[in-house]
Amino acid sequence: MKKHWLIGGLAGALTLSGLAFVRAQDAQVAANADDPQAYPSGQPIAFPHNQHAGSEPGQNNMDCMFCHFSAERSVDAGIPSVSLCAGCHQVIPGRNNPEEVQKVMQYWNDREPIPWVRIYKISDHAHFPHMRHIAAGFECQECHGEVQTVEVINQRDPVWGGDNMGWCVDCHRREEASTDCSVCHY
Amino acid sequence: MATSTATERGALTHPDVEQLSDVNRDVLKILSKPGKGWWILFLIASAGVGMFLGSWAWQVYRGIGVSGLNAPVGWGVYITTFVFWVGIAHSGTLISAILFLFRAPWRQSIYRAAEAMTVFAVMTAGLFPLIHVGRLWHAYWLIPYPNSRFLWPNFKSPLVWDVFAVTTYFTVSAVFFYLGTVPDIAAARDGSKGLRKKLYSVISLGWRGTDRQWHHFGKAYIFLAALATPLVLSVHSVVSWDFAMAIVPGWHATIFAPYFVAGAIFSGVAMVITLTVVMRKVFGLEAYLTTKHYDAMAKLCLLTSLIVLYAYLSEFFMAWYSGEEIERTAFWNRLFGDYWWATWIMLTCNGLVPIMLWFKRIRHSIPALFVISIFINIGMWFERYVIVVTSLHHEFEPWAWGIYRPSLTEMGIMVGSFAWFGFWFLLFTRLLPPVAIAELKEVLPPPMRKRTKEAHS
Amino acid sequence: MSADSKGFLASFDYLDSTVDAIENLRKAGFKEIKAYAPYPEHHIEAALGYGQSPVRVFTLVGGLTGAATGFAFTTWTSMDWPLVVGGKPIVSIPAYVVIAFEMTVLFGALATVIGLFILSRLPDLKPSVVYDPEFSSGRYGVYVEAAAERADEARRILDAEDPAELREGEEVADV
Amino acid sequence: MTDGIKRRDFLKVVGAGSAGATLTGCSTEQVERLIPYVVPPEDITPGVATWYTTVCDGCSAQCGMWVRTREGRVVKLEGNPEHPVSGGALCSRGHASLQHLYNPDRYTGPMIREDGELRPATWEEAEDLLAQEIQSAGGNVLFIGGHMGPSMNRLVSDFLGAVGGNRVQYEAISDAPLRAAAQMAFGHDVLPRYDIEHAGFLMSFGDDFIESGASPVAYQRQYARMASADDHGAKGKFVFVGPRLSLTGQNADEWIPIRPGGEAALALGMANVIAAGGGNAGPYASVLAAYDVGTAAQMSGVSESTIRDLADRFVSEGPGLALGPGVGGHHRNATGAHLAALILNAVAGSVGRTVHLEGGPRSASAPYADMEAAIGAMADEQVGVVMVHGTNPAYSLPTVSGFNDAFTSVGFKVSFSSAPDETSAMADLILPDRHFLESWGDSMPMDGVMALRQPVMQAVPYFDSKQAGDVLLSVAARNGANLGAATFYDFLRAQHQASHEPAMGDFESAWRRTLKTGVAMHAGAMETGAAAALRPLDSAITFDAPSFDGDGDFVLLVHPSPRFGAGELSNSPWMLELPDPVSKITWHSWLEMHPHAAEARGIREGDIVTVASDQGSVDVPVWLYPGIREDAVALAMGGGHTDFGRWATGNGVNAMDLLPAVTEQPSGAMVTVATTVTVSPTGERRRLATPEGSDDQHDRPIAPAVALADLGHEDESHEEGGHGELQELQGGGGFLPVPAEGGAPEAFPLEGARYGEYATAHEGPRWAMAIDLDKCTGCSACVTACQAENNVPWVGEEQVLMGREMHWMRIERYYEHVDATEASHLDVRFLPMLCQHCGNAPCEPVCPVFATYHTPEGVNAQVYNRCVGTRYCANNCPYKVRVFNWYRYTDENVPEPMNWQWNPDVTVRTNGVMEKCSFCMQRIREAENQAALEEGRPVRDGEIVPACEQSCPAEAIVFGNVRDPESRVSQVVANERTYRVLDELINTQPAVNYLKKVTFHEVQSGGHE
Repeated sequence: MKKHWLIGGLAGALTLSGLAFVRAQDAQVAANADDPQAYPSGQPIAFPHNQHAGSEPGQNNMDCMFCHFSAERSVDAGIPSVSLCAGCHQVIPGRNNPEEVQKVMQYWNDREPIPWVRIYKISDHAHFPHMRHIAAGFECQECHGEVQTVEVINQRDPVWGGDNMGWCVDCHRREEASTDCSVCHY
Repeated sequence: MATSTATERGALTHPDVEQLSDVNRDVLKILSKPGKGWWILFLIASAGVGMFLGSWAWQVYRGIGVSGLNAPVGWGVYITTFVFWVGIAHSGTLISAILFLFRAPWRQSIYRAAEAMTVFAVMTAGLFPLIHVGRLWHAYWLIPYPNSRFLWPNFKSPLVWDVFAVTTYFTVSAVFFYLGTVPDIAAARDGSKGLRKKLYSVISLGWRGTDRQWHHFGKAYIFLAALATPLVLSVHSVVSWDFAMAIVPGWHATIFAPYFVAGAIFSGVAMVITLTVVMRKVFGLEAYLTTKHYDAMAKLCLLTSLIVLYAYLSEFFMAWYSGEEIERTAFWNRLFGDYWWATWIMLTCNGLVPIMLWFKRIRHSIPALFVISIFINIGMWFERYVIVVTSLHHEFEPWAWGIYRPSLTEMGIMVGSFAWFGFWFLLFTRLLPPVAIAELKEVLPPPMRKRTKEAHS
Repeated sequence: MSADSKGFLASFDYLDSTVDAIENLRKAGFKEIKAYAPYPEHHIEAALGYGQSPVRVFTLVGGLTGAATGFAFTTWTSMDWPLVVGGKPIVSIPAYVVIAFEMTVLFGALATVIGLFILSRLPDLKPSVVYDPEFSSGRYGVYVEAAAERADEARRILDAEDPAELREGEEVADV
Repeated sequence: MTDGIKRRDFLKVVGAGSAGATLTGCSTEQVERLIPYVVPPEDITPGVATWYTTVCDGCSAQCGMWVRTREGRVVKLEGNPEHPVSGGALCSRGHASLQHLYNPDRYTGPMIREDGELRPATWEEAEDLLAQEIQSAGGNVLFIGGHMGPSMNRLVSDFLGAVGGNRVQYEAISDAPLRAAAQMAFGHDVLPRYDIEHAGFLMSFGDDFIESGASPVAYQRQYARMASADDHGAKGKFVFVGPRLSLTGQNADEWIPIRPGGEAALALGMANVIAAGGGNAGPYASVLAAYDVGTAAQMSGVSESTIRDLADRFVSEGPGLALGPGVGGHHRNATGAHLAALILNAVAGSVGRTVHLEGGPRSASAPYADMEAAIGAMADEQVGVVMVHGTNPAYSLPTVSGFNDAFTSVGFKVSFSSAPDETSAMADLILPDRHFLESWGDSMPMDGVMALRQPVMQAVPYFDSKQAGDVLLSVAARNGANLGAATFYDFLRAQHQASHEPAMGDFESAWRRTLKTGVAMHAGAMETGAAAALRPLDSAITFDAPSFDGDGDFVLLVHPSPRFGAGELSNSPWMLELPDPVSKITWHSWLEMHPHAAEARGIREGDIVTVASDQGSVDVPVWLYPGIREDAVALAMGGGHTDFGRWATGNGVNAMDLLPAVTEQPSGAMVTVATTVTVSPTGERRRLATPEGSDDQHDRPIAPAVALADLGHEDESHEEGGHGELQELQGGGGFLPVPAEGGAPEAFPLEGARYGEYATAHEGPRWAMAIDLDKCTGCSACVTACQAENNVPWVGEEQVLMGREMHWMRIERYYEHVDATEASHLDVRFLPMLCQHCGNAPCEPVCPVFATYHTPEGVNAQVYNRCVGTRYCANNCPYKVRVFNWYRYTDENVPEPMNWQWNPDVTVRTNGVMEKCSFCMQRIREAENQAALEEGRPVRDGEIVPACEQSCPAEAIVFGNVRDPESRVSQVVANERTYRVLDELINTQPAVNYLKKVTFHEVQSGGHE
């Protein structure tokens, strides 16, 4: 009788402490994902990715790299310049919510950059060369999720692993890419 | 009745202990009333613990730079103190387990205190690796656990060996200690009432001293002792390999494992003497801690001190004989370099002072032993300081030679660690029977109704 | 305890009385005997005819498990993400011996304790009247459980060694 | 990482190029903002570095530079390989000039002094004010200018012509005497061009051409080529003549520790011997006659035999080349000494071979005499408005020169200084100039070479600066003068359009081409003309030993600092923390003194002494230096600033407090070796902030050398670090050294390790490096380059005192033979020490968490974010190249906007992390990425160039794949001089290979006498 709850207790204690460690270890990741401070949703302009990149009827089906112009030749994907936005929106007033487009043009007229809030970010000590992954034939979606289908992007919608190194390693192992630490960390 | 144990029992009769229940009376009274001396010591210790934690907190907040460490001396007072405490931890289990296996008759009265010392010393030692790392908040990476990085610690690193050795040692000696205490807690339970009684009832696990309990208890105790004995030796060997596995001149020596084990026992026994002498006075245990015990411990000190001294000399000899210039410089520098004073303190305290133990009169003078044991404790701390610092500050690359000066914070933490240790030890003396009750009775002559019965059995 | 049986608890001041009591009870064929002592007294164990304790098995199994785990774990982890350090082989057995050894001791020790607890029914926190605080101090105790018809015989045997105290009946009913 | 490793801090300001104003807000924001460009500059891609060419203005040598910018911010300076001066290299000071761009102490805008206090002003009112002040001054304008490019030079003249006034050029470090001597000897008012590279027997009479003077980088490159043993065992010889071993001196093969001012006699004595041997003394035969060997020996203190010997070898081992006293050695007869050297060259027939009058450097050579006159004029209140541009006389002039009083007595004082300095501290109006990286300009480093300077980034937004040229133009315009251009840019173009040679195609494309390549060669550049004939001596000049003021028992040698020049770079933490190439002391000042001299006076190293001359005294700690004569002490310039920014101010002592304000005749140069001093202990002591543990190798095979004679047929017993020597080191009972195939490609990884990633590693590349110690001059350019490239923080003086300096690379300096008492061979060893990337790295197995390990390419990698900080690896590193972040240096020490310099490709390390040389992993990855994008071709040899190799003026460092037998590094490593530090002793098998220094004297086994 006693021996059971005894053994049970010991086993339980072990598992619990194990979990506690894993939990603690992933705390950082969690912190980034759950802490609203880290990734606030409030963008200066309600930019609908689906409207631009979506392939549904009525959507523009634009190529990601039309705006994120440097993804295939640089480590950074690049943020479209205001002039790029204005380039189209000079003539396109915006079908669904023109007031948002007005904001864009406002920035353009004031020659002010748009202070977008950063959504996708990996730790500063990890290097992610976009162009290598594009060159290897990956779709943006494989990391960023089906961006073209969402209106408002926030961290947890797509399959994005964020700060989770395991997520990178997992793919590198699957694709038989190098898992040498110094490929990303230097 | 078997007479096999007659000799053993007669061996260490305590003259002024008439009957079994006297043991309970004398030992349990320690738990009852906190004396003035105890309170003073306890307050001092508490203050020290404050300093200890404060300094540590400051270091974590500001950065490890508040220590005096630098390049080339990346390890200093912290690692020195770590090794010191691990060393102290040794004789506890040694006296307890090894002497138990060898049936050394003088073990019973001191092993409880020695084991407690072991547990608290390992507890203290275990903190120092944490104290000395640059990023405490990542120290848990040394523990192997499944994680989202798919990363494991490097089992080739002596530091990971340390993690395993020290945690194992802490667990096993804690279990060993607790197990041995259970019957005595039961005794305390029966001798107390109220809250204490409740507490003791729980931690005595409802021990009743039935035949079956004693039967399995005895066996389990022997096996634990049998496991603990090689563990004791392995732990300090591993600690010594933190150094021996490196290529640093002055560290990279095959002699290190036995050398460190001997040193550990040496310092450990000295510390037991220091502590028990105080206990003896404060709690009036003269009846149980007799000169016989101290004589035995002193002899152990003498032996180990000779081994340690021999290790020193052979190190110097090998350095000279190797003809290897860098090795030679390293040891020449040890004796006459920037840290000559540390080396000479070490040699004096560990090599010269113990020579006095050859004399019976000194072995039988408690005050003399007390003083000598203090010297040995100091000497052994400096031994580690010499090994760590003098080796590092003059290494292969002359251009990179440097000097290390411990900072206040460092000393604060080092001194504080003694308070931290004392704090727990003092609590122990008040809460758990500091002298083994049951096992003492084992060596007392059992009460007999018919003296004649003894004969034909 | 069956309704028609009776329990006697005798406490003795002397070891030999205790041992004699036990031996006589066993001679008389009493089975349910329990002895108490303030310290491990092998005369009593001998009187009760104890053999080898099975704790050793726990120790052995625990130790072996530890050793195996130690080697397996270290080897597996280094193969899981191989990293070369100091030009050494990915799997460096000599280094792993240390880990394996420590785990042997750790598992062995824990198993031993678990074994002890299981075998000696510890912990046992529920209060029992079949006990006398003196048992942890200066006295020995003998508890015997006798069927109603043999109760007197048991009492006689215990009395013969003139116990310091002899309790019987419900007041000592072992639950 | 939550604990602050933040490489991308400044990626928040992507688009700084055009939206600079938005920067300030970002740094404090919790939310990370992405700031896009409003209009993207076509030449900038985020995440991709953009390179521009421009010209360094760290000193007057004007090296051509490549500037690396990321997201519109300058992050790194490198030499422009196409530029004849820099030849692709850059010195420490060049690198450090970047820190003055981001100097947080720069003026935030124009300032006007009102009742004693400076108040911020707008450029409008500032320029108005200046205009009317000039009006009211009525032509009494004095323009004190430093060294400037041709166009700016012209503009200033035009400006003064328009508003009325005159100018004086003042350069703290000036080659005036050489120029005067050349004028006298050959009738050309130029600095001659030394062809050091093709000299066979080089003699420097105190010219520190490696660290200071006309063109350090160019001359150092030439020297390294000349002085290093080539494959045929040929090696030029270098004899240094002077009272103190400068860095240049330490490189010499022989040292003639001559008494200060004795050079002329020695040179003439040699010339006399050579002339007697058939040399052509020309018009100087009579002069030489007065300097027979006996007289020369008696005057110079050099033995007759030595003089004869030197003279013979100057011819026989020639072509000989004699260099007169350098900018650090100007005594009262400096011109005479220079002239003597030129005569020696002429007599030995070196003029036209190693000494040329064409294509000489156009570097600083203005006489101090003009300044002296100007001071007089100011003192007599003949000046209405004084403008100071590009120079800091209040600091760099002797205190007794009276400049400060004279300057303050002027009615209206204007400073163009972009950051506070001693002169601007007294100014009434401050018009902060742009840093040269923010401005337009041009330079003519030498005849026939023209290079353009262009703004490589938007002016740093914190500082509202304006280019001086634009200010002058608009002020002139305000006073109704039209200088022919609205902006300095137009003026500049106009200048070049005017001087444009049709031969070079249409101007526009030529202009573009020049901006792209960074340099334009004019017709006839660099051609070597016929030997110019000596002209008869036309003015009374003495070759006698100069006099020294005072009756102190030491002659005071004041020389420019290899790190600070004359103090322009004193506010750069990089320079302050860079160990001085000679003394290895950081941050504070020191007095160099010979151990014997010190002993005789009971002075120990670190004692703080009072150095007193008739002009004043300073208290400074003593550093014992065997490389200085016992009758001299030396003090470097650049310390003791009183108002020069947070780091420089109050740091060290200013040697100018001791010097008299005397001009050398006839050149009018300032005399820096002018006075004697007394040295008396104050009784106080301090520890010197130096990383030096020992200057002696202690018989260890660390920096061995091999005698030239032994090359080709190396004999074990004569070779240091060889097995023969090792067995000797280890004595009878010692073990035999492990035969180490260290660095051999097949050595890594060993069989047992060929698993997973490493299965095929032995077929891939193994990165390795080769360093030729026969080329290395110890100049330390690599140290600063590494610091700039890899975000290595500085730690500050008191941390250096604790032994916590963080350089990934250091130059170890070991004395083997240094004798200040008599002419003898000299043997000082330099060893650039960086992570050796050992095949059997002791640091790796001890790390409990794999934070350091070996990559399949054989690099010893350090994963910062995995590091827990046990420091075990550093303890176990036999080379001690691992450095630890004891505090949050990168946060606490680096104020805005200095952190803009951080290299975005390298993680910024934080508190509690170990770090070390990574072989510039980021550059390896960049090259690999590039190669991969170009249809997956392998990386070509030479595509990966670590920062240290890139900036090494001596071309001593080569990096590449040792498994490729064709690679440059393999070529170099395949040399009999190749060895690996400590390898035979501990079998670490490093990937860094060194080539032993080659000496002319026989090398004692064990490394030192």
